[in-house]
Amino acid sequence: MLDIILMIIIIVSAILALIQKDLLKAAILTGFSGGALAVLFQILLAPDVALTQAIVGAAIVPVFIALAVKKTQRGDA
Amino acid sequence: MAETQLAVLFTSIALVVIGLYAAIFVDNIIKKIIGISFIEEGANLFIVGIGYKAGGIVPILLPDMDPTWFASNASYPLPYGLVLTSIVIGASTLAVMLALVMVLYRKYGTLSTSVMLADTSKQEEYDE
Amino acid sequence: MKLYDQIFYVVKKFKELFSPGPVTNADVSGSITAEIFLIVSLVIASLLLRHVSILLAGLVTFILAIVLISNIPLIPKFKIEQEDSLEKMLFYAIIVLGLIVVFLYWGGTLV
Amino acid sequence: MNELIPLMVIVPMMAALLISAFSKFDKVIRIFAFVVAICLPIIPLASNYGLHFFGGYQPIVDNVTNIVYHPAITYSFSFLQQIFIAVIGILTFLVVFIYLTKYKKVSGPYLFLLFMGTASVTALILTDDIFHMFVFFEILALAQVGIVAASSIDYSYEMALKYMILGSIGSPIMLLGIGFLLAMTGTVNVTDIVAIIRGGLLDITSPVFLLSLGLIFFGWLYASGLPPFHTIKSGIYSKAEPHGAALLQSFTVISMISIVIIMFRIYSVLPIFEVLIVLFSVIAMILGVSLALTQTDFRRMIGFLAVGELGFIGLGIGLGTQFAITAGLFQALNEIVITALLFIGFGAIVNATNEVDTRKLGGLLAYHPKVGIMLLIGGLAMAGVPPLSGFQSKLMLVQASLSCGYPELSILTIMVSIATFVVFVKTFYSMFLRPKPHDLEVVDKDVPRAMVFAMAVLLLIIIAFGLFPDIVTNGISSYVGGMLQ
Repeated sequence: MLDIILMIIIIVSAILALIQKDLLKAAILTGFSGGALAVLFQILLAPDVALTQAIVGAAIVPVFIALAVKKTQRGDA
Repeated sequence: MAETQLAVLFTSIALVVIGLYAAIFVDNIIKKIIGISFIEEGANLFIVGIGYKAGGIVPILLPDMDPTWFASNASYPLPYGLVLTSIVIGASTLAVMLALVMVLYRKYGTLSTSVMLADTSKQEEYDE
Repeated sequence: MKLYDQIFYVVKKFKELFSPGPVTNADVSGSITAEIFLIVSLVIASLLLRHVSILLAGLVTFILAIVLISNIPLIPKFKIEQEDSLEKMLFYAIIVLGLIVVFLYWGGTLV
Repeated sequence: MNELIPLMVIVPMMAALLISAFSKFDKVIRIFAFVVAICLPIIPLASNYGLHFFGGYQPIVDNVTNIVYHPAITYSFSFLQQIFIAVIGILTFLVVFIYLTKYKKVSGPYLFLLFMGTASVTALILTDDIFHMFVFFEILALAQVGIVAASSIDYSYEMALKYMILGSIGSPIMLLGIGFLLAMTGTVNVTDIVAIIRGGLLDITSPVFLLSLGLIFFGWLYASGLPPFHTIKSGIYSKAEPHGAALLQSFTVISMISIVIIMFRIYSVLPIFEVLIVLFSVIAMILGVSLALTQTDFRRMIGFLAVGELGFIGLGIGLGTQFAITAGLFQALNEIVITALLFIGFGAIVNATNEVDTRKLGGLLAYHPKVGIMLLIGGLAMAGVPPLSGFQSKLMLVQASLSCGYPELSILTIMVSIATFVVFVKTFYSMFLRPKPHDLEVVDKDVPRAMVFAMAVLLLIIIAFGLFPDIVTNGISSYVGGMLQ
């Protein structure tokens, strides 16, 4: 049951990230999607992939995007 | 538990489709890049889904396990190894793209793709 | 006389294609070569359909020749579609991806 | 001496890492880069043919079914790989040499990108593992983007970002295709996949197999710059520094042939595979040459010509007979050398005049006669004039398409060659022969010696291949014969 919930979280947060007006919120929602994907990898019996994805998808990618947003502009214009 | 695998494949294809949609139709360049990262995540999830064995165990051979029992119950580890590489490549590609965006923002002052990445061949063709 | 007018019109169109800047003989003759080359090569390439069906090849070649010749100048129209903006490149890339997948899924076992 | 096989990849890669780490010591990395660049063409020529298994995992024979499995990443090295790696080594040496002599202060990251690109194409052509291919395909894309972005030409960042975005759509699609293939066969080793398909263990008419072909094919289109990616490919050539562009086009050609050889081995059981390749090659030839005819920027023009020439390679491979594939691969080898010569030669002109618009140039033959003559011979070789190397490979292609029963394709091939000739003569006339415009100032009267030297070396290779094609075609032909069995 947990896996289905995770998949729903992944897809919904992906869609929400793309319809945000605020790019910082979009970055955080990308992190949500990546983190849920990491937990899903753990359920799919791939602990090593889950560790990497947890670092990359839930921390590095949102931080990169947030940095880029900070250096450019926050609103979606 | 074969439904899990089916649901995983469905999710991965949904991620790819969402990403492709964002890459074509969204004008903001950072959102476009976020969409591209979703395509990569979808492809990774698909490959992990291939290796998954319903009701199996994690593919780590402990000393007290019988190898034949392990071979018939563990999930297939080759795709997992591939995905590790693929995740790291995706992150580095994303970093390079965002760096280029930051440089270009200083020049154009906007994140709109239709301004930033428009046709440049006419401007440079004959400047007096 | 009508065809002559049309060819004259083609040369005028090429002037717009190269603006701003001077238009030399070499540029215009190059563009006319490109025009003729495009028409002839597309028609010859469509002849390859005879390996599928001879009737289809004849029909397609005939229609293609008429459509192409009656629509000169082609190169300015053609060049607008091949420009450097990301939107057009992405659009064509995704269209081609769709076409390949559809072509293979439904036609893969026929050939 | 099979230990030399992995060294072909390891040496440029280690050199790249060391150079970027110690980029503060200018004098030392200058000498180091030069020495490594000299080693690159020597290693493949000194090595013996054979296989190399990473980690020493030998192939396992299944006693019940008598099928051989390859657990290790395998590199196979034979005549085809040898000649291509040697040519790319020579080209890298020339490019690094031009770069080192051009600038007073060398940049470590730029040399890193050049060596990294060379390492990844070497790995691409050596590997027998479809995922290994994907990894180096991605590294190659990053290196190409870096080479483009490092140039000081206007709008180079924009072009690099466009290439990167298109690439990050193309490569996950290719990864999905590899995933489909992995799901069906359970292995990523090409030899094993081919054995499974030949053994009838796989339903080749199943939609999954067909879809995997479609997705990998799309990735290949991106890697090789065939339509719909011809505009971006010609764009990045025109936005890179001339010596960088000479190396970029060789990366494109080698990644094209190495991926298509792997695809051919897996998918040649499907007749539609060859139809697809011929279709896209014909479109590439027509579009590339007809767009090259209308360009006024000569770097962009050569970019489109290079894309058009790629169509010839694809045509040879799509026809699918031993003679045709040999012709296609020989054409690939010639194209690497000829296009590199043209890019370096036109780069010398940019160096001397700071002008890229053919309408503003003229009368350069009086200033740079050596460059002019060498460019003329290079252009004639690209158009296929005897006795140069382009003639030999194009003649082989025409014969191959005639003997396969497609006279239309041979007519098209000849027409495209003639149009290429027109493009080249038009540009040569407006740059070198017509009277010099009054407002044109020839800034720097000297062409760098290194560029003239590089062009002379490439010209020697062109003439040698043109006069004695047998030294290459015999070896390639026997490789192709082994592949088709």
